[in-house]
Amino acid sequence: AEPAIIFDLGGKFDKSFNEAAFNGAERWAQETGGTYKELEMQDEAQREQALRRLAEAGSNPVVMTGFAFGDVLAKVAPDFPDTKFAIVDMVVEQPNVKSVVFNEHEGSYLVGMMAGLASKTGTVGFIGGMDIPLIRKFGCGYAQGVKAVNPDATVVLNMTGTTPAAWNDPVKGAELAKGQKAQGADVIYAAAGGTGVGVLQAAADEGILSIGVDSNQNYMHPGSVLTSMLKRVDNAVYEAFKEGEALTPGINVMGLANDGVGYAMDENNASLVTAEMQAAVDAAAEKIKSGEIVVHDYMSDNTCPAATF
Amino acid sequence: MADPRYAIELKGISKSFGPVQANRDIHIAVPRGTIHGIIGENGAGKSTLMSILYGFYRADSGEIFINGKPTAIPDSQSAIRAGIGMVFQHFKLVQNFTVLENVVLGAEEGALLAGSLSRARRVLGELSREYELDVDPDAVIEDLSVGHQQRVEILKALYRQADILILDEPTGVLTPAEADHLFRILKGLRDQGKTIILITHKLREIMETTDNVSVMRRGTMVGTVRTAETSPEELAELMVGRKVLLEVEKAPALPGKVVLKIEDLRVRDEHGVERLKGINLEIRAGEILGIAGVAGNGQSELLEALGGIARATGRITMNGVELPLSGKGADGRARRAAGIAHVPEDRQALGLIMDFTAWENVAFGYHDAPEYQKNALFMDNDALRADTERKMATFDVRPPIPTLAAKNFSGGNQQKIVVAREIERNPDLLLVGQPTRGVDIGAIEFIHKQIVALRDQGKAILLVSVELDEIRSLSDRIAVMFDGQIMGLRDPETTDERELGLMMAGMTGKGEAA
Amino acid sequence: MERLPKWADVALVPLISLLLAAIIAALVILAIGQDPWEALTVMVQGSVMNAYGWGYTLYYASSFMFTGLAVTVAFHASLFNIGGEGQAQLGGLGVALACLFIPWPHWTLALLGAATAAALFGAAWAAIPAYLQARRGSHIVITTIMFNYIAAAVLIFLLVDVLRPDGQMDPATARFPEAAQLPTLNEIPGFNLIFTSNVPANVTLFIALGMAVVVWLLLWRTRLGYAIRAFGKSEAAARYAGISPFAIIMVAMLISGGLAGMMAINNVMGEAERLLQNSASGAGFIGIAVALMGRNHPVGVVLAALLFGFLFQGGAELGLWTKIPIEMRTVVQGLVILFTGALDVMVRMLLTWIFNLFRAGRAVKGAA
Amino acid sequence: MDYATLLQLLDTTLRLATPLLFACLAGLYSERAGIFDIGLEGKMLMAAMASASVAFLTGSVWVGMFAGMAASLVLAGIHGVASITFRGNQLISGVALNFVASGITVLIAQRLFGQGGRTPPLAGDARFEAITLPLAEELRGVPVLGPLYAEVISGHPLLVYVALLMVPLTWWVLYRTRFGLRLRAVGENPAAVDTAGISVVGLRFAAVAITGILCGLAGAYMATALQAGFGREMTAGRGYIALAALIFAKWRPVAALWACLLFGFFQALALRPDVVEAVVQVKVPVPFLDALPYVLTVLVLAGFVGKAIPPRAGGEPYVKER
Ligand SMILES: Nc1ncnc2c1ncn2[C@@H]1O[C@H](COP(=O)(O)OP(=O)(O)OP(=O)(O)O)[C@@H](O)[C@H]1O
Ligand SMILES: Nc1ncnc2c1ncn2[C@@H]1O[C@H](COP(=O)(O)OP(=O)(O)OP(=O)(O)O)[C@@H](O)[C@H]1O
Ligand SMILES: [Mg+2]
Ligand SMILES: [Mg+2]
Repeated sequence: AEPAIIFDLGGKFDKSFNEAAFNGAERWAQETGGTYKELEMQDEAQREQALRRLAEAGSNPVVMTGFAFGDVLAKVAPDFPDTKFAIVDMVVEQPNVKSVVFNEHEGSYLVGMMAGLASKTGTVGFIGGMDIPLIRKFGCGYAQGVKAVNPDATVVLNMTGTTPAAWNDPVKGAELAKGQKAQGADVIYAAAGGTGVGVLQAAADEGILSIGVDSNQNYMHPGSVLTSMLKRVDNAVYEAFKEGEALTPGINVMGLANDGVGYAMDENNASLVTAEMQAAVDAAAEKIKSGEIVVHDYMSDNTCPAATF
Repeated sequence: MADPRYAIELKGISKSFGPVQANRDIHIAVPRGTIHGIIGENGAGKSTLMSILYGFYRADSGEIFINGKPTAIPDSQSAIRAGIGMVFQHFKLVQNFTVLENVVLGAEEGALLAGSLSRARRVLGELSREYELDVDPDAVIEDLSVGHQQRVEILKALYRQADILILDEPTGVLTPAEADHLFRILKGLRDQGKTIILITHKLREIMETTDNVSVMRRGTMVGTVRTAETSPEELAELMVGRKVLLEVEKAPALPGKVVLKIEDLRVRDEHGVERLKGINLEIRAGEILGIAGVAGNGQSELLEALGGIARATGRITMNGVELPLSGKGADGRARRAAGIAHVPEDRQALGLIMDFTAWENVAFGYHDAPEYQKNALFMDNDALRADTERKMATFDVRPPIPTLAAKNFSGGNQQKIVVAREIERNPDLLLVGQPTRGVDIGAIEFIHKQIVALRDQGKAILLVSVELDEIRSLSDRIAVMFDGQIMGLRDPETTDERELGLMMAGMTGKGEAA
Repeated sequence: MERLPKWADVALVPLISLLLAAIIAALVILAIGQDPWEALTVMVQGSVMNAYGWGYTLYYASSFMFTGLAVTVAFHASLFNIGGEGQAQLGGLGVALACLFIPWPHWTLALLGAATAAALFGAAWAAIPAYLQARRGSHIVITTIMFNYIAAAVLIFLLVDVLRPDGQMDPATARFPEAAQLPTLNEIPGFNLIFTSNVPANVTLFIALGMAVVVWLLLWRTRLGYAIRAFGKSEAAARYAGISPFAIIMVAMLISGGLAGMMAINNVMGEAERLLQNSASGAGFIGIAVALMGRNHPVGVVLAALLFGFLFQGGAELGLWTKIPIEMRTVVQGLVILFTGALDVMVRMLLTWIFNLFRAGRAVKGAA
Repeated sequence: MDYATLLQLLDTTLRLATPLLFACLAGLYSERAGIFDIGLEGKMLMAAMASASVAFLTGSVWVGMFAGMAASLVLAGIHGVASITFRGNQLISGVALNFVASGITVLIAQRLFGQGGRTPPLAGDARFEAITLPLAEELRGVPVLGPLYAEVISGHPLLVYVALLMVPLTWWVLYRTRFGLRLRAVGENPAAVDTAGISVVGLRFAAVAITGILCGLAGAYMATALQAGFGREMTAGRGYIALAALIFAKWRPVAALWACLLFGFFQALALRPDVVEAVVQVKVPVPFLDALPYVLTVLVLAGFVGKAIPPRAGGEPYVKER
């Protein structure tokens, strides 16, 4: 059967999280010549209908991006025992559900190091989307990375909001970025979905550096985006589509070790990242893979050694 | 070709609104430099005629000549250009503008205001001196008295260099002193060569101010006379026409105890103007007390205060119990509970819900009456419809269809529905305003009979009407109202139309000013 | 110019308005390079050609019946309640509190309790704008719009900071206990023969239909309804009749808010089974279109709610199976409101003109 | 809160107040002429979409801006026809057009760019760039005022200054020109205008057109200056806040400036809950900050903060009578 994907609020062209998922699906389509159904959420209350409708219409597997589907999927999955589901960013324990979660703290640690190394002011910023433990996990990993290269650095942390609207509020993102710049920040990491577009734009306008998230966002403002924390949602979707109806249920953790997270280098940021910086970051990546460095996961105990939220 | 001595000449003007012919083949000629009065009953078509002259309405047929030249007046702009100014009964002023701004509005020169305003200030100064029209040009309209607002309207017209000034019932809202001042101004204007058309119901004003007077009746022009050669009596007769004086058969009244006692009743309108200035009256069981007067002299306020619609001060006592005049218990519902029924003057705006069916309207004001309830929850619409059918039969409402919307009945039949509803309640006191306005002769007779029958059952009736005939033939006692006060009480047997007419115009029956 | 016959005014005017809206919508679809006919086919297929589609169409229709009736009751008192959205969200809060904090033994009791709470909360949210209108003359349209925004803020605060269970990331309450969950149509004996899979339409549908009857009885059979309608037609006349404007404004808005609030038993209790942010999903606004389309009569409202249920479900299908974005239904909704609510004079003039053409034609034939 | 933070807040305030100010003045013209317009939101949205789309396609922000004004004018025209020509319900017409705009902007943007109802990001000449006012850097050293000038006053896109200039201009038009006098009159008493021989319909259409143009500027600013592109529902209720500001300002232009700055300041505060927390020493939930303009408006409407009396003929279609 045709696979299907549901994008969360923010839409598949958010240049970030959902777009990564979209790219994975496209890659699958191009490689296999297959077709798939897709749906963008507009509204909290539609999630259940979207899931049901796709399952009802025979799509299999049905992949969805975003923790917010968790509750609804737990309710819907049992109604369609013959359909396989995959959810990104949330664990749903059902016999026909594959849950893909990422070690975002590891990737964030790496770009945090990069930010610490690139900063001239010793102050760097973090702008999260919706204030939830998942996003604090990004911020906490980032702060640890910054502190690892510059223990005296200041990390300014802001969240865009407390509701899903925070994923798609570029105005607020831009204003927060300008606020952080006024506080001295010269590198800002946006982990905020579509809101990040505003952060990156503001950073470019203000002449400071930014760090993208999820997808490779370096191209958006060449010479201004220091790097992007890659969260390979595309791989997760691609894999799920490729497995097709034979999708293996269970929890799948994607970290540095299995290329689930990383940072982006390309011609757009080549001039911003020195060889030494890259060497330092790569070395840290190896140590994380080997377990020599353990980056604290905020979600494990809801605390952060390097930052207070 | 028309005669150039006339500032205005109208030839064969006709205008109808649907089935209503408001003006029928009107001819009138107004010599330049005169004050020309127009009188006529309510609805005679005076305002319609003037609105045609000012370009507000277009005549169905007929010609207009201004200073002898045929002139088309399709809109107000053309009227202004032809030198016509109009002061409407309801002023057309912007309340929160200054006098200056109101005067300049529409007569600005150039896109910027500064020049216009300073010119207007200068011209206004000149006009004020010339015509005794002093108003502060920087005063805001809403702070001005009605009389001053009216002067602003006149100034507006003069500023536009109007040679012809139309005033529609200008004194309806003025105090006598203000009215006197207005007439001095008008005479001044005439002496400067302006032509003035004055519409009024008050014979005294016609007699004192005008040079000629035209009388309208039911859409036609009855005649034009020189004021100096006529008398109030003659005008009243022309105006009212030789209508059949309805003979209402009624036995002599047998007045009983006092049902309603009114003491020092006062009402202010929303602008704070006192419209009822201390009314004292007693109405007895078994009598009809008629209130005569020209519309707008406080009769409506009296009915509304008694009916619980308007807030009032003073004291009213119904069958020995004082009724509150404001606050809780001062509403139509409480008055009905106290035994007061009310046929309002304006049946369409107050007495009926025009979109409701006849049977719904029969419950209007009485929708919580026990006999219209099926149980604690629901109204008994079947009973209501049956009751309506019965009332429609009794009162000969045509067509007798309870489910027809009120708006689809003719005016007379609408009135019958209201009268039926209120009379059949068997109230101790019936307030009736203009019971036969716009009602045909047959229905008038019927409604009159019903009112008399109610009286004969020993009920008290307060009748307000602008129709003198009606007042005279129905009432057992007549009170004449003028300017919010009772001018006096008369016995219909001993008074005559002339005396009442003079009292209605603000003079005592002896011919002196009040 | 002759008047329109009553049947034309009641039935034809809304139909023509609808037709005009549909024509413009079709043009819009054409303009974005899609096929209107295909769009219609997809909408019909997905919403009324199978039980599954009906399950959704009826679910949406139930919500719209409540909000449509809410607007209707206010309209009859000549009050324009744009606050249905906020009132419905507050109703959702009432439902959530009732379901979460009271241990209901059975869903029937839970339904009764939750419906009461929903109505009370919705009414309370309408009470302030009503009071401000009645006593201080604050325009109810503006205040209800403001209260929609304030409601959204209040709910975000409560969902994020107060009602969200520990460890949950999305701003929503916990799921309601089993005993507070309503049977859906596929769980009701008899209906489960038609609705074989899980559909969101639930017992609330019958409550909505019941409320339509109640509103009809209220408006046309009770003293209160009589007073509301009289006041709505003419405030001056209502005063003459001794009907208190203050009381009518308050009562009509409380009923209206209560009805809007009761919508929450459909979407919050019947479907989501927890309170989400923005739970009303615009149904409060659709209520305006439904009431206008339904000519402010409960029967019309029920029919219009079905129509909008179809539009809503069909619109969702459009988003799924065609390249026409789901926003198409917002456009249609706007067009329907525009033609039925603001351009009704134009539609009527158009119809009158056509009628007169007809009459003239007949007269000519008669003469010949 | 230190001075730098304050300047930062004021800087944000000015940026966020600009679309409110355009929309608020837009509403002012319409409502002063007696036509209520709750469709400001829809017109802004429409203009945002049109300006961003055209700016992207032509590469010129100026062409984009005019396209935005034209799109907004189309909606204004429909509102005019419905409420002036056909004497329809102005409130319902406004509500309806907001719905239409909300949907159709996404449809068009999706059709043009296929990016989920967004336009591609704008860059370079397709966007209004910040302008540094003369001497901004030189004066930065002057205590207190220097940073104020350099940080808050200077460094905004052109439209911010246009919006500010619209305030005295509107005041002047309203109170110093013939058009303004007639406009104010027609909103207070159309009969007075009519009997003075001026066309009520013409005046009202002119006012509605100005509303369209100003909403067009508001939307163009949102999409091509404040942000770099159009996104669905990007005006996010600003049209309603502008309406609230208009009531707050009691329909007066200079007061409108202050009201919009106040509401812009609230929006700026809502962006910086950390600052609020630092100042008031308690954690204020962001939703409360978000709701502040609406609560204030209700208080104004209720007459607790001075009575707001709308133009007397507002909302009523003009029917000729004597
Ligand atoms: N716009 C209108 N539509 C329908 N009928 C109208 C209209 N204006 C006036 N009429 C009718 O035309 C007739 C003449 O009315 P008009 O106002 O000219 O009388 P009037 O002499 O000025 O009366 P009044 O002394 O009461 O002012 C009345 O029957 C009135 O009801
Ligand atoms: N607004 C209306 N809508 C529908 N029909 C109406 C309306 N007004 C009047 N009619 C119809 O036109 C007929 C004539 O009405 P009109 O008021 O002119 O009667 P009339 O001759 O003045 O009678 P009456 O002397 O009783 O007032 C009425 O009997 C009624 O059927
Ligand atoms: Mg008159
Ligand atoms: Mg009649």
